[in-house]
Amino acid sequence: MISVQQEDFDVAEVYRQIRHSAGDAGAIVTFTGLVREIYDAEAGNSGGRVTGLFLEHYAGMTEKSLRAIVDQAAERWDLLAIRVVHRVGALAPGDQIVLVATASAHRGDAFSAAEFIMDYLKSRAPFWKKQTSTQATEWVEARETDAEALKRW
Amino acid sequence: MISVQQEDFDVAEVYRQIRHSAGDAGAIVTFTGLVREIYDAEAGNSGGRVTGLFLEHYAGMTEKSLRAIVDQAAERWDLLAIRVVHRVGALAPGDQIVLVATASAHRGDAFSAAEFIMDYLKSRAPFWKKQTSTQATEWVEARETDAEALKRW
Amino acid sequence: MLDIHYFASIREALNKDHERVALPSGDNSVANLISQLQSGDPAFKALFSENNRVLVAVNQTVVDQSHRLSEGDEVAFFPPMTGG
Amino acid sequence: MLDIHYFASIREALNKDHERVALPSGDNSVANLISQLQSGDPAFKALFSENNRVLVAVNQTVVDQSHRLSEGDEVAFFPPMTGG
Repeated sequence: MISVQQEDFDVAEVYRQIRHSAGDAGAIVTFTGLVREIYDAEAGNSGGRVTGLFLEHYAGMTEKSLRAIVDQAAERWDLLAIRVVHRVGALAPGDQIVLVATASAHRGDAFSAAEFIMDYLKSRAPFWKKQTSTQATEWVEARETDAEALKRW
Repeated sequence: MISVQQEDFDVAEVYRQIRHSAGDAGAIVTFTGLVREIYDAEAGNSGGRVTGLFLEHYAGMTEKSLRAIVDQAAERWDLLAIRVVHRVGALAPGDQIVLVATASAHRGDAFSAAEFIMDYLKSRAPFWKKQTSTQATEWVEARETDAEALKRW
Repeated sequence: MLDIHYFASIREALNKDHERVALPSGDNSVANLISQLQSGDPAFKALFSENNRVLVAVNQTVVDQSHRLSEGDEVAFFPPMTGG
Repeated sequence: MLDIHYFASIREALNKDHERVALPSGDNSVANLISQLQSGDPAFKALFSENNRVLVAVNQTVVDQSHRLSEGDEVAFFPPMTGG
């Protein structure tokens, strides 16, 4: 249900598993986050073209916080399946970073839960990104908009 | 970009295409709608276990209205790719009916556009469902909640 | 002439999916076309007399009953859509 | 003893990822632990004196500085998280 791993993941395989295991789902949502090459210059970041990304995490705490986020989602919406995969370690532009997949009877639950999990995961799970671009190697600053995103839930 | 077809579709293939063609996407959302076996008894419908579904459409108007919905989404959000596939004809429980896939730099755009397209497609594209259940063969009534869903956009 | 198409429960209630009728002379509104079709067919009349929502599209765009028709228009009657 | 872990930019600023320190006697709040670490290490002090957000987790849950520590706790210092 929750995996934190260096290896890449297969969206197709996760979709297939959910489709065939979630009883009578009417809606399946997958969200995939990818490493972008264009690095929006934001507060404290230098911009430039990204050449690599390193994802550090707090091994003991990561799965625990993802579990807490997923449990909250499962309590709030009627879900038939939830799957979260988050990669750590060295990544390159275009690489998949994170996958959130949800299944439900009606579409609203699957959409809301996937967005909720992504919003929380962005600023409540202990991951930190160090990015190497043509301009600099630096820690990615937390985005103001990610903190804002939590307020709607 | 928009397909209306009897044949099944492959979510994995659509994801793969979008991932490799959408320039520098940071977020890819797929929504898949499936035929449910349990048929929630709603206004005017008899309930029971679904054994089959027939999707009728207005051939000339279908792609035109899907195009209008997709164009609206493309105007409202920053999207790198949009793909809509809707099936017509005879379907069985568990079958895939509709796929909406969106790609964007940041996750909010991809999520909102996919939800918007689904909400509009539900009550603004000329599809009608006739369902055969253990109770009856009857036209699926439009859901009050689907009309409501449009109001938020 | 107008090309008229019927879909889903309306097609079944009328037992036809298509017909051609003359553009009403004088009042060329959709409302007047509906009146004429109602006087010609009790089944068509019943569609509107029940508490039933019937949508009308002209040339593949949904319109309201004040819409003005032109020679050669494609008109369609159907129930609320249930896609997705 | 407390197990203290440092992550990301904080780990780099302190040039260490882990250390063990005694549970402060008397005031066992996180705030007091921070004071003690600040007096022992100018680099640690700098982390808090800049306009820098430092988060603290105790036993893998984020807490505020009034949180009371117990013998054997795992304490972690890190910058705002940037997952996804």
